[in-house]
Parts: sequence; structure tokens; C-alpha cells
Amino acid sequence: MQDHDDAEYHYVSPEAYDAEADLQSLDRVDLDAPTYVLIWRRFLRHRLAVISGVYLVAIYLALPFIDFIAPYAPAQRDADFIYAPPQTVSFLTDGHFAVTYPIESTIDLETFQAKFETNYDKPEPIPIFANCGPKYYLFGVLESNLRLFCPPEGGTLHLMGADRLGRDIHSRIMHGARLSLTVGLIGIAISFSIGMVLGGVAGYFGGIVDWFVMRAIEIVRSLPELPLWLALSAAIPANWGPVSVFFMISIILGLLDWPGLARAVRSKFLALREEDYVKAAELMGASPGRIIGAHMMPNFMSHLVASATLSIPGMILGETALSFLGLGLRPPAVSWGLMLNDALNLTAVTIYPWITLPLVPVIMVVLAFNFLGDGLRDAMDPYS
Amino acid sequence: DMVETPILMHPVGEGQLPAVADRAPEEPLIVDIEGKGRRVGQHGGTIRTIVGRAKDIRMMVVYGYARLVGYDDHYNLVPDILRAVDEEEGRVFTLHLRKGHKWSDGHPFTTEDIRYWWEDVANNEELSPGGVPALMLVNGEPPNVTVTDETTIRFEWPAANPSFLPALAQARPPFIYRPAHFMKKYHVKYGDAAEIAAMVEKSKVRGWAQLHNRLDNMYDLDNPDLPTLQPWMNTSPKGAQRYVMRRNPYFHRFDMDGRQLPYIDEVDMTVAAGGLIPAKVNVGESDLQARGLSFADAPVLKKGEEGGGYVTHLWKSGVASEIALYPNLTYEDPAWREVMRDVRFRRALSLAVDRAIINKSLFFGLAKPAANSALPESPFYDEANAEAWAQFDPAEANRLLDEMGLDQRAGDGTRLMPDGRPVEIIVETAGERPEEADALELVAETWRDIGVKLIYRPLDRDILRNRAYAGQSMMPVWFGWNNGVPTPEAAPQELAPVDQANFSWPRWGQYYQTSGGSGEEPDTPEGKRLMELFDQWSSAKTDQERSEIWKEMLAIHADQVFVIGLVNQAPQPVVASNKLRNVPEKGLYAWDPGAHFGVHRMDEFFFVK
Amino acid sequence: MSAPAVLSVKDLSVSFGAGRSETRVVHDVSFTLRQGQTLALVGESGSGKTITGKALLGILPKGARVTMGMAHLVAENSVDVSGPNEPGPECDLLHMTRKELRDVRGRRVSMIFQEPMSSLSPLHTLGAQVMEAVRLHTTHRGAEAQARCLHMFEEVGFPDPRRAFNAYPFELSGGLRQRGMIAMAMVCRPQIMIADEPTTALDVTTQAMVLDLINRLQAETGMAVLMITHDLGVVANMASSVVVLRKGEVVESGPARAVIGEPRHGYTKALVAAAPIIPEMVPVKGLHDPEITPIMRARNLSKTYITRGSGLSQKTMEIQALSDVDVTIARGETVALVGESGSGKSTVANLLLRAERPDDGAEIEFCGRDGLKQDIARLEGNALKAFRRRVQVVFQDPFASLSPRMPVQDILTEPLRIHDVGNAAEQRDRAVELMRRVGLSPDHLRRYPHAFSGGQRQRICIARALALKPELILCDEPTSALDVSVQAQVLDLLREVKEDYGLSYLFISHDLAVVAELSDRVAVMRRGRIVEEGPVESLFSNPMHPYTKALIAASPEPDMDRPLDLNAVAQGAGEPHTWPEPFGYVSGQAPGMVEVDHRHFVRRAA
Amino acid sequence: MIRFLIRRLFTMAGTLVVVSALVFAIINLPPGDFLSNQIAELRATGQEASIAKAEFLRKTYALDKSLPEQYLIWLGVWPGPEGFNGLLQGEYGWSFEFDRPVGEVVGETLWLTVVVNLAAVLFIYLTALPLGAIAAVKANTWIDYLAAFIGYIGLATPNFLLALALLFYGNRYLGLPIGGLMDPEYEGKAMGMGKAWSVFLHLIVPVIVIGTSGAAAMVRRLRANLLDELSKPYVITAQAKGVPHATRVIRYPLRMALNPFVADIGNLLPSLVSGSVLVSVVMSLPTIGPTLLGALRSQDFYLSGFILMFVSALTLFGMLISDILLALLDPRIRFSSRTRN
Ligand SMILES: Nc1ncnc2c1ncn2[C@@H]1O[C@H](COP(=O)(O)OP(=O)(O)OP(=O)(O)O)[C@@H](O)[C@H]1O
Ligand SMILES: Nc1ncnc2c1ncn2[C@@H]1O[C@H](COP(=O)(O)OP(=O)(O)OP(=O)(O)O)[C@@H](O)[C@H]1O
Ligand SMILES: [Mg+2]
Ligand SMILES: [Mg+2]
Repeated sequence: MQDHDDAEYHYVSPEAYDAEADLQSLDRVDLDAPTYVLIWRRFLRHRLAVISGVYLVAIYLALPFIDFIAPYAPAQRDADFIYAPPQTVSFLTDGHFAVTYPIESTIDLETFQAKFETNYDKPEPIPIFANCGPKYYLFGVLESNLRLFCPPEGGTLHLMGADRLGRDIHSRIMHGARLSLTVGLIGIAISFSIGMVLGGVAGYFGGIVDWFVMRAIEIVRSLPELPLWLALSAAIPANWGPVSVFFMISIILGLLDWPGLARAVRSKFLALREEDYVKAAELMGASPGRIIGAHMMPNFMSHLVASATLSIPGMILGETALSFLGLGLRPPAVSWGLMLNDALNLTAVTIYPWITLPLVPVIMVVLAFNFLGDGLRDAMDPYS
Repeated sequence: DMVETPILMHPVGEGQLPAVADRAPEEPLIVDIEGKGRRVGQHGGTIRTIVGRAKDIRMMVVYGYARLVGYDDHYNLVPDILRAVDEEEGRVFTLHLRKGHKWSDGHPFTTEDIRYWWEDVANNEELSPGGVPALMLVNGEPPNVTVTDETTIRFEWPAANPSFLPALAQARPPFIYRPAHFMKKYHVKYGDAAEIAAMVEKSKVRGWAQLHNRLDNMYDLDNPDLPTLQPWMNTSPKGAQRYVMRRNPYFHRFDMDGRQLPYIDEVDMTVAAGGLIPAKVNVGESDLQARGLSFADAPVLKKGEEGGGYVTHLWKSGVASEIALYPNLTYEDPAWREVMRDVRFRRALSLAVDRAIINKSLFFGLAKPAANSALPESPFYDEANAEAWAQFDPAEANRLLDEMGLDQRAGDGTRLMPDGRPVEIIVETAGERPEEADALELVAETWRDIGVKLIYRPLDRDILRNRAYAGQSMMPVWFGWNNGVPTPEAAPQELAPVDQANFSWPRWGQYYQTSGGSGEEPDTPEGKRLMELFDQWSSAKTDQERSEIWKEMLAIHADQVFVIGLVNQAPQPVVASNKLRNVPEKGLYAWDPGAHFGVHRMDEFFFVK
Repeated sequence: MSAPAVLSVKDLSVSFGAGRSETRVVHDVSFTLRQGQTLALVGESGSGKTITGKALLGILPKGARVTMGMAHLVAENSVDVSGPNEPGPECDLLHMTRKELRDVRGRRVSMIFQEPMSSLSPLHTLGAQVMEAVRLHTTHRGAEAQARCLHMFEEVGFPDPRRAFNAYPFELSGGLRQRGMIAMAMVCRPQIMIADEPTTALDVTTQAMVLDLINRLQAETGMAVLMITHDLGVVANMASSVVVLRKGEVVESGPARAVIGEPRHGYTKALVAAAPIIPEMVPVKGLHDPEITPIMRARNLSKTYITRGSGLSQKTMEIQALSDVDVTIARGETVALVGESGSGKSTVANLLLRAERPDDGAEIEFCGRDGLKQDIARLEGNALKAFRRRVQVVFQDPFASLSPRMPVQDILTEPLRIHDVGNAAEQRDRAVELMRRVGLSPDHLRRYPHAFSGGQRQRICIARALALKPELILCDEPTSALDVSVQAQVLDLLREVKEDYGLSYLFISHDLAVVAELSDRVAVMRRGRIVEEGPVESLFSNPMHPYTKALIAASPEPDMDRPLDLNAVAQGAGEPHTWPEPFGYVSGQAPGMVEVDHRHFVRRAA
Repeated sequence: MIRFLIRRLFTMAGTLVVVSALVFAIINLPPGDFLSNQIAELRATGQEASIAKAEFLRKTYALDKSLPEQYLIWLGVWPGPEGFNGLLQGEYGWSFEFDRPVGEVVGETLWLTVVVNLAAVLFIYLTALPLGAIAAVKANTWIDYLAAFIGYIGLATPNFLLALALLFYGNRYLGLPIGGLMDPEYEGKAMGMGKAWSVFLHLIVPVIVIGTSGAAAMVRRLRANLLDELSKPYVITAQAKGVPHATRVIRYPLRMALNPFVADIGNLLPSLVSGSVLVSVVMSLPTIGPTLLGALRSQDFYLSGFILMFVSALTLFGMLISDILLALLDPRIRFSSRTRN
């Protein structure tokens, strides 16, 4: 042991030192792996992000099979079950995996409410992997009416209740996911393409190009959107189906949404341009395209991914606001925004609160995308 | 022996206002309230009600319903502001004013006010660059107007003008009188030029005519200074959120006990967004409300009755059909036009609507599944008409379509037109009512089964109308005829191709309205026949004749299904305060004739203490 | 002889993480700080020096924790009149409550950091930040506190303390900022000051002055200093005892004279050997006339930057970064550019690389192996690309120069791909060869830059510069971000590859000692002008210009017997107009260059 | 400074001209105009008598001219039927819907708009600051997640649904008023305690509704910014100085992290104005939003044109203000000059 109380004591560690071996040893061996592995490892550390990711992947994987998973078709309705409340389900009862209890509906002309009685004495088994309901085409070809679970024979299975036309809310939420979770992505793709190209060009070349892009950004940002929506509602051809209209709207949403990203890209590019490795590439004779594509973009990915995940909620909800203006999706298409729009009346809010249930998936997805975005940003940041 | 209104006793005592006897016309309109099965009331109180936009304060003119002539509760035309009307040969009308009748500012209401309107407003090129209103023209000819004395004026046309009196009774009447004493200040012909110039400058308008036009909106009720003859007068300036309508101390109606109507002293109109009206009503912020409430709100309204201190009545909607589809016979696409004009097509579409389900889903079965036809309250009600082509019969519908030659189908089961296009109908709607969308969804479902595809498209009301006028709308959805309770003297203009605003035949209507200037002449036998009948009605001399004409027109419509009605007599919630009396429990909620609360005489409503 | 101990640290261990992922970064470190003396903590980057310092103050980064050890701080023997009533008691720094710690921090133990810019809050004036420490730890308030600050500012050598008090950090030069930091650390008269590489970010001349300041203050107050550094030169000048750390462990410790004078451990030996020194006598290298076989020849290089203020001050300002610089590099020669930060060295490189355009009137000629003379201002398209192939650059910061998203193999083959040299297999072979050449294992080709240490990365940068077999490499401070030991290796490497490839270098540095080892000719720059230029032997044996002298004097050497000559530093490092005759600039006019020896030029009045 | 302002104002003017052309084009995209629509409506409802007035206005306000001509007349660089009187001359035009000069129609709603939005901004700052700071300091703990969760519920609930629910339940359980900005009896009265209190009560729900999404977004951004700042060396310096934890977070990094928000004030206001349109419509707030929506719907061209130009100008002006503010607040920007090639 060292005796440091003695000021003159000269301590030398017994361990030897080899300069050659030192040169070859790596600094942080834990970082010694391909990027994707590193990203993956760091991502796994973010528990909430992993859960969110799994959740979202599950949802997206389920989208093609919604017809199979949901017990009802989206437009399937039963006038006897208008505003039916969520039904009770018990598991492992009476020798069945799951049973539900039938409900009786009456219309109360005193209160003008639909009244429902659950008959707990008559459990009805829920058929699993059964054929029921209208036929659907799996992947557009396979005709079938096999469903994961079905309403009991002659009964109903409204897990989240039914809406004002007697349609199953649970099934509609599932079907609505198809549009709500996909079409909005178009808008994001568009806004990202424009934002990246314009922001990139402005940031990389600077000068007059930058000036023009900045003015364009200013103009687009100061232009109120409302009149545009109203003008559009008149301009979209009448015989377009609801989905194409929605598609169109997503595109326009995207066309308006780029300035924020363009500004971010621009400022990031202005900074990245000054990085030594970019300068090195330039001095090696690399072309601007190569510099942007091979050297700058990869280092910008984390930011992009994070912004992308964060714009998704906006796109899902943007549709809701548009529906309010009579511009969004319309029946028979189903989307979460549309369903929420149905909930926009006092009756739904106060008497049939289950009409507002589509809020739950919206919140879940928004949260999931947020946490995923956080996780991805942290994971993709090479310096973390 | 008239009774002074308590709230006016003070100003009368102070001498600011003449006593009631001096305010009343020499021959007031005495209302037999008990004779109508109502209770005689007492003065006082404020009715609070909510409107969706500031513009809607004009509803006060509608609800007040003081007209030269107006409908009574049996939809008979009776004199109201006028003491009497003499009608000769349907073309000469002598209007008798009430002697001593006064404007709300106390100035006498005389034939000068009518003359001023006719000569100095309607016939003034600057104020009316478009010329006198069409109502006043018969075959392009204006009437001969003769003022006999202060209370007598005569309109004389060369031929019959049967629309004249019904028009005066409309919910939104063509005010053919103006407070001349008030408006003359702003008229170049009478007023002081320098003063007018100053006023024009001050109100930032572009000339005296605009100023005059702005100030004399009898209907809009937006000028608190403008004298009125209505039961309540606006006292609040433009742009407020709350409008106080105070009783008109010179109103001409009295109950048999000598109490001047209205019983209610004040009506408070508060502006609130349409979506909030149910919520505000629910917590008791309105004493009388129908506007802004729909059947979908009924459960909430019922639930809030106790806390809000009100009762919810369900009236019946007075339109011929709550939701109706209008196949456009003058659609721009020739192939489609052929199809639309084929009665089998329209019948098939009508047969393929499951009205019972729609009724049940949308109105809890409280409406009536029926074609677009006269309501039971109308003398022309005919059950056969109501049920014509209105049963759900997809098989028959299919048969009709096959018979028409639309028997080719695409892969998804949609029928094909002869030229190979799918039978795809775009239904345009103003998108203002959620029920419409729901109903169409149900219709789309049953139509799909007969191979007809329905595409639903909400548009702004104005845009929808513009498209229809241009022949670009295929099949708009709207209410049925406004007038669901036609009487012989009501003009059957909704049933004949005389109006471009009728979605069944905008271009025919245009042709008529522009006297052939644009649009197209009706060229189907039924169209021509309806036109003929309309002309006959216009020159008919007796109610007997008119009734016959009405019946034939209604029958043609029932048979031809020009308008595909889904349901009618839909329930309309009417909320009234617990303390408000004389509000009918059952009633027809109609615009014209009816003026919503108008025919139910809101001036007879009163509060119990 | 030995002063009383103030702080004794015993068996300090610090770990990151816990459980399986636990990594120990400081391992059983023990040392004793004595009153009025300086203990130096030396070691290469990442050896745990900073963590040790932070552990003592309880300001470890998230995830780190002290796993073992104690740090015994003796009681204060007197107390400041304005301070707490009782002198701070004896205590163990590693086992204190937060509240107690707060009392210690800044008052009894204070710390200054390497980065004076980012270590000061950019939004508060220097005065406010120092005042905060006064307010926290003394009873002085208001004017009294301010007076105390101003006094401190004066003590640390601010020329105008009042101005400094109201200045924002970015308004001050690096040296002044570091003085501010020192003032902040000293204002409460602490028992101990921990100085974490307080001068690494500074110019040599500034460094000399700051070190001197610390020395002076220490002598006045008797405070103990824990000096964290990797520079043995600094150690030799400051410390009375030394602790050498390597990978978190003490490899050697003892009195400075012993450890530096006669190091015993292999690592310490390597460190001491690697420390560059300005040789007394530079061996005469073959003298060639650069004008005969120039590879790059630049005349009248001037560069004016027009700056426009952002925000509200939209005044445009002209910055004369370079004025009339002539540079000639002969084939096979290494020309060094030295000078402090901002003197225009990088600008010269940028102009020669055609990364930027010089002001009108400049000529830059490149003469390649093929003998063709090219005016590089006129190069376009393919000719420019060919030029880029022949002239390469190595930057200062090896961390910033490598794209973090590219594996080393891609980094090394990127230039080949840009210039379409060979097919994929050939390119891979070339990468393997390059890795070997710079002393790295080709096994590491698939790895990403993060995995490498600074020295290794700089090797990769050099390998990348070599990939295209260039003729001229511009090295812009290639070693100033590296530890001394690594620096020596990199310099060796540069020397070797020069021989192998027949390269010419333009070598930019602010460190004369580094330059002395490598270059044939040296040009000393100051404020955009070359003030002295000559063959390395002549320049070092006979420096003429006061600024050159200042630079030489300011280089600390790992030799206890050669303390810094602060007088020389002060004389040369001032503004050009303060230079003595005949060197001074008269009314902004620079005198011309005068040849004082064979090819040895000095800027002075003839 | 002056030169900077002048230059910025010039570019702003240019941008405004472009925006004005775009605005004009967009509001004229839907077929028809207010008066033709009104005439049609009058005809549809058989109100021939009133058509005359509409025809009259059409001529007076040059709506019978070609669109480019209308645009130039509107701008005021081309003589209309009554000579030059466009925006440039300070003539905002006539609202056909309200039958009053545009200035009068808008004037009343303007200050209420400002009140509502300032209140919303205040709300956003007051909630976002502490929440964001806590979320950052306690990053990746349950507190952080809870803050995110609450924020995202606000973000993920459509505003108007939130408005409806809050209004109804706020009234039922807290007695908050439904809709409007003050009790009707205070209308047109001078400001006093009672009126102020009434306005305050009416503001609660709208401000929460308008503010939640903004606040949630700001919490996230503040958290991210603050996390960056918290690991900066100057924070460690403060720690080494013995500054207590809370002070350390608030005095140093929070102020730094705030910069973007300070810069955002200018941006926030106009975006709230346009973003709160739907909320205002649903909640019946007498702000500029419903007026704008109504004007656009009915194609009340002068009114919508003026409001849109106003909002655009506000946005541009906001950007200018935010630049200036930022410079005033951040000494680095205030004094330093950045270099550019
Ligand atoms: N926040 C952190 N998280 C994880 N590891 C860290 C962190 N900070 C430092 N380390 C690790 O702790 C070890 C010691 O770091 P320290 O900063 O003390 O080194 P140093 O000797 O001061 O180096 P330098 O000369 O580069 O400042 C290094 O291996 C480093 O990677
Ligand atoms: N792009 C630029 N715009 C404006 N001024 C610049 C620019 N680049 C450099 N300068 C200025 O030119 C002068 C010389 O800069 P240069 O980078 O050449 O110095 P240097 O000697 O390399 O310094 P260091 O040792 O810090 O790298 C400095 O005052 C610097 O501020
Ligand atoms: Mg360190
Ligand atoms: Mg440099």
C-alpha cells in the first residue's frame, strides 16, 4: 500500500505497461458493433419505447386482418340495439371460454332513451373461430366469413356498446384504425419530402436559395389554413370516393405542414455543413449530392425520425378538425376522427358516454408514437 | 275599458306615454283567447331564448307574426294588421287599415306608409335597381295603386294575382309598407341633402341609397330606431350578444278583458353557438326554445327537465318530408337525364328505401314513413298519396330497373348504364343535419342491394345551390316541400317547374323565372301538365277550382315520385318553461305557413307567478 | 519541509452503473493535498482524472457513484469575517449530506473547469455569477459583495474589473473568461481549489499567464490546489507532487521532481518521453531552397471576411484575417505555421485548399508531380477534382472529422469511390493496407469511429488522407486535441508516412515544441501576418521577433528546472504596436520582412 | 438596429403583397360570391322583394368586375366605382353579411380575441413551465410519464369535444357559465369588478381547451431543451459553487431553455388566433374566429379578406417581434455578430 502521508514517498505500480498493446486496444468496445445493433441496444434500454413499439407493430400487423379480428363488419347494424351499452363478458364460466349475457332493448318514450336490460340468467357462449356476419375478402381475394370470435348465435356482442345506428363500436374502432393509421402517413411522407428537400437545399447552398426558401416558409406559415379547406371542399370532384377525398386531404395537409420541418432541416444543415467530416468530404472532391446523401443525411436521421413520429398524432387528429368543417372523411368510410365527430353532442357525452370511446385508441396511439419517438431519438443519437 | 299594462304604468303616469286607450287603434283586434281553448293570461315577464347567430334576431319578426293578413291556427287567411281586405275577381284588393293604428313610436300607421313603399322605394331605381318585386307583377304588369283615404288603399291588377295575399302572410313577408315618417329623412326626394350627405359619411356607406336600404330592414330587425308593428321591438344595437325585445306599446291586439297583447313584456335573445344551445337549454337558460334543438337532443332535454325547470314537448315538423331526395330531371349529363326522367327509375329508388328502419333508427319510430306528400293536417291529405311507392319492396324495385334496361351489372353488383358507366348516384347535401347523413347511409345500404351505388357528398349550402342551378347536381338531398299543409289559396309553386331553387328541375325553373332567357322549357308530359295546372291555379277564381288543381298536382307527384321522401312528421322538441302557459303541447312546427311559433301566437303566451 | 495535509483521499473508487453493467472508472486512488502546495493529477484522456475531482465535490454525473474510500478534509483554522460564525469542521467529503455538501462546495472546496466558455452561464454577467457565490457563502450583500468581487477581479488580473463585472462571458476572450472562473472559485477563499485542465483550451501564451496567476494566488492564500492535467510541462511548472493515473488506477505517485525527473513506471516513462520540448540545438537538416522545387506557391494571400451581425446589430464589419502572406512549400518539405488562435493559420490552409477564395491580387500555384503548374484559382470540374486528389487535409479534431455513421472501411474507401479508383475488392485491399500502415489492426475495419480512442481516430484520419496517394497534406493542428503521449505517436506516424510516400506537409500548430520536431521551415503568424519565418534550426536557435520569443517562452517543459519566463511572454504576446522597436507596427502599418540569416526573415523595420 | 428594422419591414411588405394575392385567390376559389348567393337564397325562399338591395350592393362594390380587377380595387391600386378606396387607403370594405363596415364588425371582436388568446398564452406558460421543468428534472421517472400522459390526453382529444364536455360538466359541478365571454347583462357596460369576474369565469373553459394542446407541446419541448441544458458544463459549475438544486435548475438552464419560447411568443399569438377558430365556434366565443368562419362560408369577401390579411400580418409581425424579443433577451444575440461567408 502507498503511504501518501509521507510527502517524499515515491510509489510505483507493479503493473507493467506495453505501448504496442495499448495502441491496438479499443477505447469503448461496447460501441463496437454495426449502427443498427447499437441503435437496437440503446432502444431496448428505453422500456416504455419498447412497449410502445411492440404495441404499434402489433396494431399495424393486425391491420390486414381486421376483418377477421373484429366480430362485426363496420357497417353492420341492428336497429334493435341503437345505443346499446357495453356488454358484460365473463371468462371460463359454465364450461365455456367466454360467455356474454344477452341484452333486451326497449325504447322509453318518456325519456326518449334506449333502455337495456341485461339478462344475467342466460349466459351465451361466445363462439371462437366461427363463421358469422357478412363475407369479407382477406387481402382482397380470399373470401371468408371466419372470425376470431363472433356474437353468440342469435345474440349480440357489443364489447364497447353500439352507436346511434346500432353499429358495434368496438368493431368500428378496429376498422377505423385502417384509415386513421395509414392515410395520414401520406401527408407525413409529403411534408417530409418537401421539408427535407427545401430545407436541405436552403441549408446547404445558402444565399439566394436560402432567401427564397425562407420567404416561402414565411408565406406558407402566415397563410391561414381555414379558407383553403373551405375552398377545397368545393374543388374536390363530387364523384370521388370518401377515401380518395381523405387521401387528397392528407396530401394537402402534407403540403401545408412542411415549413416547420424545412426550418429544422435548414438550421441543422447549416450546422452540419460546418462539421469537419463534411468539410473533409468536400475537400476530397465529393459532389453536393454525395455529401448530402452519404454524409449529412445519416447524421440527421434521428431528428427526422423523431419529428416523423411526432407528426403522426397531428395527422390523425387533423382529420377530426376537418370532419368538423364537413371536409373530412364521410360515411360509409370509418375512421376514428369520424367516430369522434359523432360524439360531438351532448347526448353522446352525457347519456351514452361509450360513444366517446374512440378517444381511447387515439390517445393510446398518440402516446405510443410519442414514446417510440423519444426512444428512437435517444437510440439513434450516435453520441448518447 | 282597457287595462293598463303594469310595466307601462310608470311611463304613462309620467306622461311619457299615452294611456292604453289612446294607444290602441279605434278598432283593435280583439282575440277570443278562451274561445281558442287557451287561458287568459296576465302581463309581465321575460322570455329568454337562444339563437345561433346575431342575424337570427329576425326570428322575433317571425315569432311575433303580425302581418297585414295572416294564418290562424287552422291555416285560414284572416286580416290581422288590416281591419279587412276586399278581394274582387282575384285581381283587385282593397286594404282597410285600422283607424288610429300607430307605429311603435306612436306615429300613425296610414296608407301613406304603403304608398311611400310603392312609389318611393319599390319604384325608385336607385333603391331598387332590379325593379319592383315579382310579386307585384302580373304578366309583367304592375298594379294600379289608389289611395282612397288614410285607411283605404287599392291594388288593382289587370289579371288575377292569387299569390298576393298568401305572400303577405308568409313567415318572411314582403313588407309592402314602411314607416314613411321615419324613412323620409333618408330619402333624397324628401330629406335634407346636406344632412343625408353627413349621415352617409358618418356611417361609411357609399351613397344615400345604401344608407336608406340599410336602415329599413323591417325583417332583419337590426335597426332599433326603425318603428315596427310587431308585438316586440328590438332595443339593442347591432353586434351585441344579447338582444332585448321590448313590448310594442302600440300593438293592435287585445284580449277580451281589454289587456293589450303581448302578455310577455320582454323577449331576451341571446346569441350562442348552435352546438351549445342544447347544453344551455338543459341548464334552464331558455324559457322557450325549438330553434337549435333536434330530436337527437331529446333525451338530454328530458333528463334536464327537473334541474332546468322546463318541459319538453314534441311537436311535429310541418314539412312535407323531413328528408327527401330530388332526382334532377334537368341534370347536365344526357344519358343520366334519360334515366332520371324514367319514372320507373324514380319509383324503384323509392321502393328500395326501408323507411321503417330509418324511422326507427333516427326518430325512435316517432315520425311517419311516407312519401313526400301533404300532411294529415292539410285538407288535401290523401293516404294513398302518402303511401304511393313508399313500401319497402326491393324485388319490385329490381324488376322495374331490369325492365328499364339497366340489367347489366358490374362485378360488385352495381348496375350499368346503357353506355357502360356504373349506376352511381352522387347525393349532394348541405351537410347541416347529422340525421341526413345517417339516413343516407341507410338508404345507401338498401340501394346497394338493387345495384345502385350512392355516394354522399356534403357541400356548403351556397355551393350546392350554385351547382344545382348550373345543372351539375345529380340528386340533392333536402327537406321535402316546405309547405306540408297546403290550402287552396297557397301557391303550388313547389309542385310546378317554376323555380330554379327546386332541385327536381332547376333548369326548368330557370326558364320560367327568366321568361325563357335561360334554362330549358319543360319537355315531359308531366312537366308540361304541372306547368299548365300552375297557370290555371294562378287565374283560378274560386277555392273550389284551386282545390281541384292542388289535388291533381299532388296526385301527379305521388305517381311520378319527383321527390323521394323518406319520412315526415318528424318529432321536433319544443322546450318551454314550467311557468309558461298557452304553449301548445302538440303542434306543427313549420316555417311557411306557420312561422314556427307565429301561428301559435306567441303574444298570447304568459307566465304564471 | 512537508506542509500540513489539508485533504487526504484514501482508496477512492467510482463506478458507473450497477450490477452486471458496473464499470469502475476510478480504482483505489489515494493522495494527500498539502497546504499551499499543488498536487498534479496526470494521465491520458479518460483515465479518470475529472471523475476523481468531481467525486470530491459530490458532483458526479448521473449514474456514477462512489463505491469506496474516504476524503478527509481538515477543519478550517480561521474563518472569513463575512463567512459563517464557525470555521468549517473536519469532515469526510465523500460521506456528507446534501446540505453539508452545499456548504463545502464553493466555500471550502471550489473547482474550475477546462472549458471557460461553456462553464459560464451565457445569460448572466460575469459579475452576477461571481456574486452568487458570495451571496451563497458569505454575509456580504449589495455593495459590499460587489466590492469583494471587484477586488477579486483585480486580483486575478482583469485590466478593467468594473467592465468585466458587467460583461457577458462571450464578450471576453478565453483567457479573461478563465480568470473569471478563477475569481469565482477563489472569491470565498477556499481551502482547496480543484483545477480541471484549466488551461487546455487556451493559447500557450495565455496559458502561461493563467498558470502564473494560480501560482501567485496560491502563494498568497496558502490554499491547496489539485491540478488536473495531462500536460507534464504544466506539472513541472506547478506541482510539488504528482499522481499519475491510468485507466482509473494510480500507476505512480510521489514528489514531482522524482516522478518527472526519474520516472519508474513504463507508462510514466512513456509520458515523459513523449512530452515535446523545444530543443536547445536543432540538428541542421539539409537546407534546400524552396523556390527551386515548389509544390505550392502562394503570393500576397489576403483574406477579408465581411461579417454581418445577427439580431439587432446589423453592422457589417470587415475582418482582415490575412494580409499579404507568402507561403512556399517545396516538394518533400514540411512547412510549419505557428501562432496563437485566430492568427490566420487555418485561413491560409483554406485558401491553399481552395475551400475559400482569397481576396483579389493573390496568386496560388500548385505544381504537381507531373510538373504542370496550375493556378488553383482557375481550376474547374475535372481539373479541380484531380487537384483535390493530390492535396489532402487532416483536421484538428479527430472526433469531428469522422462521420459517426460510417464504419471505418467506408470512411477509408470513400475517397476511392469518389474518384473511382479501382473496384470494390481493390478498394477493400487498399483499406487493409492503410490500416496496417497507420499501425491499426485491419480487424477493426468494420468498426465505427466511436469505438476508437482519439489517437486511433487521428490515425484513421491520416489513413484517409493517404488513401489517394496525395502529394501534399495540410495538417491543421492534427495533434492539439490529443494527449501528449498519443501526440508523439501521431507525429512519428506523420514523419514515417512522409518518407514512405514522398509527401510534403503544411503543418499548422500553435505549439512550437511540436513543430520543432517535424518541420523544416517555420513561419510564425500573428494577427494575419507572418512575423518571422526561417529554417527550423535558425529560428529556434536564434529567434528574433518578440512574438516568437514569447511563444517559445510560454511553452511549459517537463523539466523542473526550466520554469516559464513570463517576462518574455508578456513582452511578445501583446498587441503589435506594443512591440519594441524595430518590431512594432507604426500607426497600423506593418514593417516589411527582413532577411536576418540565411532564409531567415523577420518582420521589422529595416 | 434601425437598418435592420427597415430591411425587415420591406421584406415583410413584399411578403404581405404575395400573401394578399394568395388570400384573394383562395377566398375566391369557391364559385359565386356573397351577393349572388344571397340573391339565390332570396329567390329560393321567394324573397324577391329583397333582391333589389343585393343587386344594388353588387354594383357599388364592384363585384361585377373581373377577379384581377377586383383584387386591385381591393388593394387600392386601381380605381373602383367610387375611385381609389382599398386596403391601402385604409378602407377595409363592407361586410354584406352584417351590413356594416368591416372595421366596425371586426373592431368589437378584436380585443376579445386578444383577451382570449393572451389568457391562453398565459395559461400555456403557467402550466408548461413547471410541468416541463419537473418532467426534465425527473426525466424517465413516473412523474415524467405522468406529465406526458396528461399532456397527451389534452393533445389527443379533439378540442371541440373537450370543449363540450368541459362546458357541460363545468356548469353542472362548478357552476361555470356555458359559452360566451361574459354574462349578457354586462354587455356594453364599462369594465368593473363584476364584469371582470364574469369575463374570468367565462374564460376558464375556453382557455383550458385552447391551451391544452399548446401546453402539452410546450411541455415536451421544454423538457427536451432542458434536458440538453441540464448536462451543460455551466450547470455543473453552478453545482460546484454550491448553488441549491432548485435555484440551479431555475436560474440557469431554465432560462436558457426558455429562449425558444420567448422567441415563440410572436408566433404563438397568431397561431392561436387561427387555431382557436373551431373552438371559438363551438364555444360561441365572440372572437374573430367565428366571424372569419362565417365570412368564409358565406363568401363575405371584404370581411374574410380583411381578417385573413390581418392574421397574416399579425403572423409576420409576430415573427419580427420574436426576433427582436429574442435579441433583447439573449445577450449573445444582442451583442455578438455572427459571421457569414
Ligand atoms: N457521464 C458518463 N457516463 C459514462 N461514462 C463516463 C461518464 N463520464 C465519464 N465517463 C467515463 O469515465 C472514465 C473517466 O472519465 P474522466 O472524465 O474522469 O476522464 P479524464 O481523465 O478527465 O479525461 P479527459 O482528459 O479526457 O478529461 C472514462 O472512461 C469515461 O468514459
Ligand atoms: N468564415 C469566417 N468569417 C469571418 N471571420 C472569420 C472566418 N473564418 C475565420 N475568421 C476570422 O479570421 C481570423 C483567422 O482565423 P483562423 O481560423 O485562420 O485562425 P487560426 O489561426 O486557425 O486559429 P485557431 O488556432 O483558433 O484555429 C480569426 O480572427 C477569425 O475570427
Ligand atoms: Mg477530464
Ligand atoms: Mg484553426
